[in-house]
Amino acid sequence: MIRNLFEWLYQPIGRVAVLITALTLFSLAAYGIYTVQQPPEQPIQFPHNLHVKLGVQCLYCHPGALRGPSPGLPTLTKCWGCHQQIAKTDTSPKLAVLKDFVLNNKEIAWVPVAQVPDFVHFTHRPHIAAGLNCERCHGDMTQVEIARNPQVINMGWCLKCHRSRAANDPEKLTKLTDCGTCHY
Amino acid sequence: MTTIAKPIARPHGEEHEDPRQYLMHDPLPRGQMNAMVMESMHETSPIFWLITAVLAATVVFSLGYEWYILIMQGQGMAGVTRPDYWGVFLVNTVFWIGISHAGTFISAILRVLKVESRRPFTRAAELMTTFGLVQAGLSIFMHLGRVWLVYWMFPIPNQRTIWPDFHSPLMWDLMAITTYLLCSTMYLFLPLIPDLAMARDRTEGGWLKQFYKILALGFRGTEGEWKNLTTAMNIFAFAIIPVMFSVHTIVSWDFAMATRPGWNSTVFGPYFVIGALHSGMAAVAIVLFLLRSTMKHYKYFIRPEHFNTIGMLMLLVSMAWAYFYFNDYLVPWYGGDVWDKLFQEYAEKGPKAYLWYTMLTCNIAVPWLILWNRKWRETPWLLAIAGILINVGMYLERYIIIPVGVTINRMPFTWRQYEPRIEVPMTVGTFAFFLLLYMLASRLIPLIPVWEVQEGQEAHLIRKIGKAEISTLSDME
Amino acid sequence: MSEKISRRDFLKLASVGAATTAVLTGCGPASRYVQREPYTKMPEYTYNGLSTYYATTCRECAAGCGLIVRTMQGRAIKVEGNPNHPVNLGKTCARGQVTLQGLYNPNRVRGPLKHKRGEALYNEKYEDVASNMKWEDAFQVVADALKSPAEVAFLMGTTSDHLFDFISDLATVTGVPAPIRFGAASMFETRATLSKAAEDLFGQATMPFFDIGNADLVLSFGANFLETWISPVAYNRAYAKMRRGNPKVRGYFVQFESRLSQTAAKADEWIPVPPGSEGQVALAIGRLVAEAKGVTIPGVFESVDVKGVASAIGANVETLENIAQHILAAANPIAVPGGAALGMSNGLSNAEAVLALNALFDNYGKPGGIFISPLSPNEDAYHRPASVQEMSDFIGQMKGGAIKTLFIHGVNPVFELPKSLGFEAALANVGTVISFATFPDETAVQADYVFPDHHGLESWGYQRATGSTLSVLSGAQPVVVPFYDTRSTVDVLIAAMGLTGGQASPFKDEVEFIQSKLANLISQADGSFTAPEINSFSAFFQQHGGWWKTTTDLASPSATDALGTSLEVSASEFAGQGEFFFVPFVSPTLGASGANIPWLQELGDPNTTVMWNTWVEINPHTAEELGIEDDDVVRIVSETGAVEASVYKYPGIRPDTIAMPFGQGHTAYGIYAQGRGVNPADVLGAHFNEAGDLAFAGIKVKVEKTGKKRELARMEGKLGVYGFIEEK
Amino acid sequence: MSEAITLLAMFEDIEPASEGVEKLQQLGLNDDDMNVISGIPVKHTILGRPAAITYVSRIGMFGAILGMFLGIFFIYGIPYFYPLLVGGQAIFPIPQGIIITFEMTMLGLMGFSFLGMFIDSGFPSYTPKEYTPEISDGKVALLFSCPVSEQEKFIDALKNAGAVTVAPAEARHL
Amino acid sequence: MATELGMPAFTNQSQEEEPVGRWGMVIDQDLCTGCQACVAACSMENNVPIVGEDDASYGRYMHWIRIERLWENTEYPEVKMTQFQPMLCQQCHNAPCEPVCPVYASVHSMSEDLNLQVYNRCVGTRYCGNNCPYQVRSFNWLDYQDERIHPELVSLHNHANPDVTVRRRGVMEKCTFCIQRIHKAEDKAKSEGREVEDGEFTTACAQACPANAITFGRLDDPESGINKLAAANRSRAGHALEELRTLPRITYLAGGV
Repeated sequence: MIRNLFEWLYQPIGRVAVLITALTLFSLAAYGIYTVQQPPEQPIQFPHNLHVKLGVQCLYCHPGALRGPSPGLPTLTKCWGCHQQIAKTDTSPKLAVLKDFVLNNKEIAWVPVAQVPDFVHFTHRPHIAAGLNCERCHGDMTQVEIARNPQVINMGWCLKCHRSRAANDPEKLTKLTDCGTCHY
Repeated sequence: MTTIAKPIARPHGEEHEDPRQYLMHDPLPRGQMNAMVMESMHETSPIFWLITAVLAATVVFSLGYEWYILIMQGQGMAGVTRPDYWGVFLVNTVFWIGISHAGTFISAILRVLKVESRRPFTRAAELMTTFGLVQAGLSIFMHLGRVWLVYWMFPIPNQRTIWPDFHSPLMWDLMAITTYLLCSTMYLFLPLIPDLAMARDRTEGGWLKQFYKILALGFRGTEGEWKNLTTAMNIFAFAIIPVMFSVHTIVSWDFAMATRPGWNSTVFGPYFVIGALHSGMAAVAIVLFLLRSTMKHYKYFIRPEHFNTIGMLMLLVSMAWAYFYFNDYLVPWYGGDVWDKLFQEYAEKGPKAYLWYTMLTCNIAVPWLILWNRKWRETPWLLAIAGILINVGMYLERYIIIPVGVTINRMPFTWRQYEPRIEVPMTVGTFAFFLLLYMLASRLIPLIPVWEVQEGQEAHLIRKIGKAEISTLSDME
Repeated sequence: MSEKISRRDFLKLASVGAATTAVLTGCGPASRYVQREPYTKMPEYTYNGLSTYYATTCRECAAGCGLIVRTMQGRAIKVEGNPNHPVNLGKTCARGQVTLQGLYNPNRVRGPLKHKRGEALYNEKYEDVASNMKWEDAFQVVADALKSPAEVAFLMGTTSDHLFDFISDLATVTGVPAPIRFGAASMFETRATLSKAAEDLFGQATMPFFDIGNADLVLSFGANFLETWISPVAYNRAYAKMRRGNPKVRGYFVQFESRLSQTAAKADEWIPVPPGSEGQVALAIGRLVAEAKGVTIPGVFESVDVKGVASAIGANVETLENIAQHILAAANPIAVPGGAALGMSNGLSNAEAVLALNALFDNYGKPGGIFISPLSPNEDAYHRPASVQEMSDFIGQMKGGAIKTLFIHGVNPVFELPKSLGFEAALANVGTVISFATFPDETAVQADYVFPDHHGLESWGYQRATGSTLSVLSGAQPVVVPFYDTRSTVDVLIAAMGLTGGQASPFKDEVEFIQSKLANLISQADGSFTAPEINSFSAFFQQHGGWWKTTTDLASPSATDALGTSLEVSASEFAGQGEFFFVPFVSPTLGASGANIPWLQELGDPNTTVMWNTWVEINPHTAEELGIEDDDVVRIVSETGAVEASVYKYPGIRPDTIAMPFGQGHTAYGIYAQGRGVNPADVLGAHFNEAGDLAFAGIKVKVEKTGKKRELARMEGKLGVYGFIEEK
Repeated sequence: MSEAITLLAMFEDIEPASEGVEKLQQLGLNDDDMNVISGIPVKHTILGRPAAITYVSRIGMFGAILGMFLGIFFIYGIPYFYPLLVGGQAIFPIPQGIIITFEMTMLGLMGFSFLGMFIDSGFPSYTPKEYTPEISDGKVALLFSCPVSEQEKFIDALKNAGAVTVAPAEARHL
Repeated sequence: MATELGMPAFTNQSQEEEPVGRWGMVIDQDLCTGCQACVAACSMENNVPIVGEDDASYGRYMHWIRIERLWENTEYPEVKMTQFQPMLCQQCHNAPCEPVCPVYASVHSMSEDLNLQVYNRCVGTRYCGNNCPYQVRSFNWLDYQDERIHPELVSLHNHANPDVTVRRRGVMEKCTFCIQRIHKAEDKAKSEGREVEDGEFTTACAQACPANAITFGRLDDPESGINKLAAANRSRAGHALEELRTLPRITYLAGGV
């Protein structure tokens, strides 16, 4: 009886069990995906959209991008440089956090959002020099409050852009798709 | 059956008094034969389970635990080093693939050549093929430095947009071994179906019944089913032979493609294939001896005539192996490239010279001394001993080619000796795993292809049936 | 001190510096250290992900090479040579490269310590013991010691640096005895013998400078100038110049030495002479040359019996005559004495014989000849390190109890001095031993207090460079903030002097003292740079990695009668009644004090390719006679002691000689050094040559089998290098 | 014909079975309405039956071609899409291509022959079938269907031909 | 023994029809004094781990560049050592190590004409190391850089070079011609809108070598230092194991002549 093998399936309890298992697996997977998509917990809920709307350039707070591999994250002095002159700083409850940092002279341990593994040697400078603007990779900051990745950063994503941008220039293509360009 | 009693005009009856010593001429009622096979499967002594338990424990420790250590700590747990980047794990791979060649050789080539005495032990050999390949695959994975990334070697679409490199002999190897493993498994399964159906019919209830029922796929034996089955089997029998040759040739290319002294040789392909058959046939001899002496009723199915066949094949293959080895030896020796010469000198005069001499003794002297005599060939235990020695010799041959030979490269500054470390228990583990699989299989599936035996016996009996005039065997099949 | 101001004048200065050399950076004196900032709080002048480069001086040996250290986010990550530095012109030796592993060594003294003598400075898991006192108390301890100046003594390393100057000044001011400088390096370089020989011949006790670079024939009598001798990098460069500097002529190089040292391996001819016979060989060659020239044999060479010498060294006369022919053919030959040749009972006469040979070559003060090393810019006279004789006198004082407090800095005498001198025992009679050791070495273990100084890369200072044709004062600045709670010894002494109640130090801190020493240089025209005032000068000083004269001022020695005086080179005496000459030599890779650096341990010795351990070099034939195989552990027994080490069957050594590297065999000094190999100094006896240098090669030893076997870690594969047929 | 009945005739051996087949044919039973079930393969000429049609080899050929194209894609397609240079090797090598193509072809051939065997004989099927275990013990069964009205005639004929039993075949779980 | 083997054969290079590389090196064995400075410099620059005495004595040292020496004559007193030979990855154009890698971990850089070893792609078949005629590839047999296993490395890792990946177990590695420096220089040159000049930067080993035995530079620029040097010493110039036609990018100048 081939049926015997799966007899238990026809019992209601069996079906329920199957249903529960399936649901659990599905929700686990969903939760996993959800978590990796969430922006990390930051020491200060920094509203990018607000600052960008106020006309603050990305490179003002992340100047390293212009000249080196890593753009850097703003230090206390940088934030305070403006905020000590802004009346709102004293009133707004959100900015109390910042004040607290300043007064206790704690460093702001920002959590980097857009990261590559240590075996990928990424340099911002040439990308800026190539005329890419920040939102090309980091998304439109006028939309998000806390910085988040608009897409999963993986090798295929890098190569897609590299190939498309060097499509008509074989030498450039060679350079941009060379393993040694990023991995060493 | 009535016709059995008929006296038979035997083509090769003259030189033997009693035709009944040949399985094909000594038929039993089919029901009885089936019963014997089923009985041999299901009557198990406690010693059997004891041995199984021991083997299982060995596998858990030697394969499971040691491998865990190897993965966690890194390949440094093994004896590999510069310049001996490759060690015993690859020796095992080559060895087990070699073993696996016997099955295909016997059941495919002999089937194509219609060698009648193959019938009772084709399946025993095919099982060796499949289980041997399992060990080979495991050994390759043991060898990898980062085995958890092995899927990078599979040609599957991925976000990295980077695929495996088919320039690499290892990729050819992967393809070939995968093909061989899949095909030999299917080839094992096809002739098994009717026997499974038989087992199904002779089993009452229980999970075994379900097991056989599922595996037998609802086979009944209608004309159409038989036709399909035999056609598929014929296709396999012909197609798997080139695959078999290609597999070990490609394995040899892993070495022959390398720019290393002593490895970069054109004869490696056939040399490895014949080496594989050498160890394979010997292994068949051992297995047949074990089956015959342990399994109930197998003295009926496996008889001296079969050992005789195997023995002759072993002798033949041994001579062929000697020929190829001489080829592989003479050319560099005469050619006089300094590195090749050193490669040979190191094997003969180096610290591991004793391996070299043992290898030659076991691979050439032993078979040539034992197997020339029919009486000795038909002595199962003698043949089994010869088989064990030959396998030792063949293992040493691979050992000399890989860890010993790899010591010699073009940078004398780096020459070092290799000493196996964690490889030893893990090698034991693979052997235990092979035996374990085989023993468990012997409890589940008929190791004797009963229907093939019966078919053969029918063929030897029938002279005139119905409308058809049968003069030769080939018309029958 | 306020960060902001400092940064501003840094930026000002840096821009000036940037004009001269792009990468060099110097901190103004006001900001003492580069802050080791966390990722979130970067000093503005260290850019995220970009490196900052600081010029400083290598403190691994006394040569004083200029370094440029690449730092990133407050961490020193790579050492490079300073291309403008006259000593090394952008090159470094292995020890210079791995000085970072000293800086970040797992075993360092983490802070001021009071501890029981003999107690280890780290536990068995090699975790350093924590600091157990405050620096303020440490100052008080030093101050109390300084209250009775007559009863203290300062023992310092070979290097002649700002600390030496400070303590010398201290001596003149407060009446503490003058500091004694010593190091195993100088012991094996036999500097005393060299300067004594120079004194005898040139009438000037100084360091002769051998212009190998411009010579086209080099006869080296035991001088291993490619290994650890005086200034390895400079002499390596000179060697290269000698070989390939002149496209037409390739310099010829002959080495007279009892073993095939790394230097000898590069020689075109290696003449294996027994230890101590170098002097006679030199004389014999001189005589042959004179004969060949057809001039009257100078008095020096008259007494020598060429055949006797030839037979004594087991060579035939033709060999020496060929060399004489080479000399005649050469435009400017030079003979260099050094190494084991001088570490003999007759070492001084050996040296003089070789110098006399140079006199015959008539190369004094000529290119490719012998000069007198220039003094450093702010140096009054050549202060040579103490000879071992002087050290043993000093040990005598210690034994006598004349010394209540002993300050030890930059030297590890318990390890480096021969056991037979009994330094460790003498320490018992010293009331208080205060060590300024950076690393937990044997001497620090024997100290009552350890007040750790910074590592060289964390500290200010200057150092007098040897081995350069220019007069160089090499500058050092901290490239990172001190990794542990350490203090610069100068600062400690300054603070302590404030507490003595007596004469307070005129200086606020170390930097001010250094500036005072530079003051007289700021407007010297012949220097590499000048500055209007001291602050910018010392900033330049840091940026350039030192200050040096742009024109060479090598003095040519005046040796009129070098050839006239008859010179009697006696056969050297050998202490002990073993059958083998014993030649210890400084390990080319480890140097005298590199054993605690993991990567130095992992470097293969150039000749034997042995790593991580001590080996005994024995000629294969000898080994066969003794029935010794490779890796057998043998006991080397001398009159004073015995050590056990594994055998390396080394073809390149005289059958009657065995050799052993110095540098291993530590009983402390950190995870990578402790319990590794043996120290040949343990078998050396207290025998000195005429100049007071240790006759380290002047002993004979017995070789006893122990039956033990310990495999040496060698890079080479024995199968390929020595063949596999012989293999058992 | 009116409604039909399926009968199962058991024979001791092949020869009577073949006679039985002949009888049925004489009685005008269509070859498609009968089938011989045996424990070993019996050639159709022996039974005097038309050869059974099999598609296994064709399916196998189809698989072989499929595998060949897959192999060609692996060795030439992938480098075309993602070219990467390795020392001294052409991007599109011929010899390696032969190896990979060969292996994939063989894999396709055998894999599809195997599948073909399944498809063609409708495996696996666990539905009830007309069958009896004695067949695997050497008996030969003749399965045929005939009109109910004439079944006696057929039974007698087969009995004469040497059938041990002729009974209505009931479909049972194997 | 060593004599009959000799060092890798040195023959005059015949370089027609061969593609000119981009980066090259000239090593003058006459100048190499075997002082190991290059080894130390390389290890410091490239985060090469130490393996400890036991593994080192078993041949597992990770040096990317090693100083080889053999014996021409081991018979006292005519003992003669061969010239010290720094042996590092020859950056072959036809590299035997590359095609054998099943996963493109050892791959040729088309833009720099170097052999790359992509650590994160490596699965550890070790075929490349096996196939390298110069035996200059070192494999991470164990986790030599894992601070959990070697706590003493916690402080030592402060000087780890952030531009070079720290390798873990099961990965093959080798000399990269200091590709991180190449990229830095190219990036700088690009930002200034020019080509990288010869001698603008150099590898760690060449930078350290006290005797200037190692010279690194542009191979495709006929006026570059290395090309001049090789041309000036044509009679001494040769490639290691030239008979294999791997087209190495390192030219050795024979010593002692």
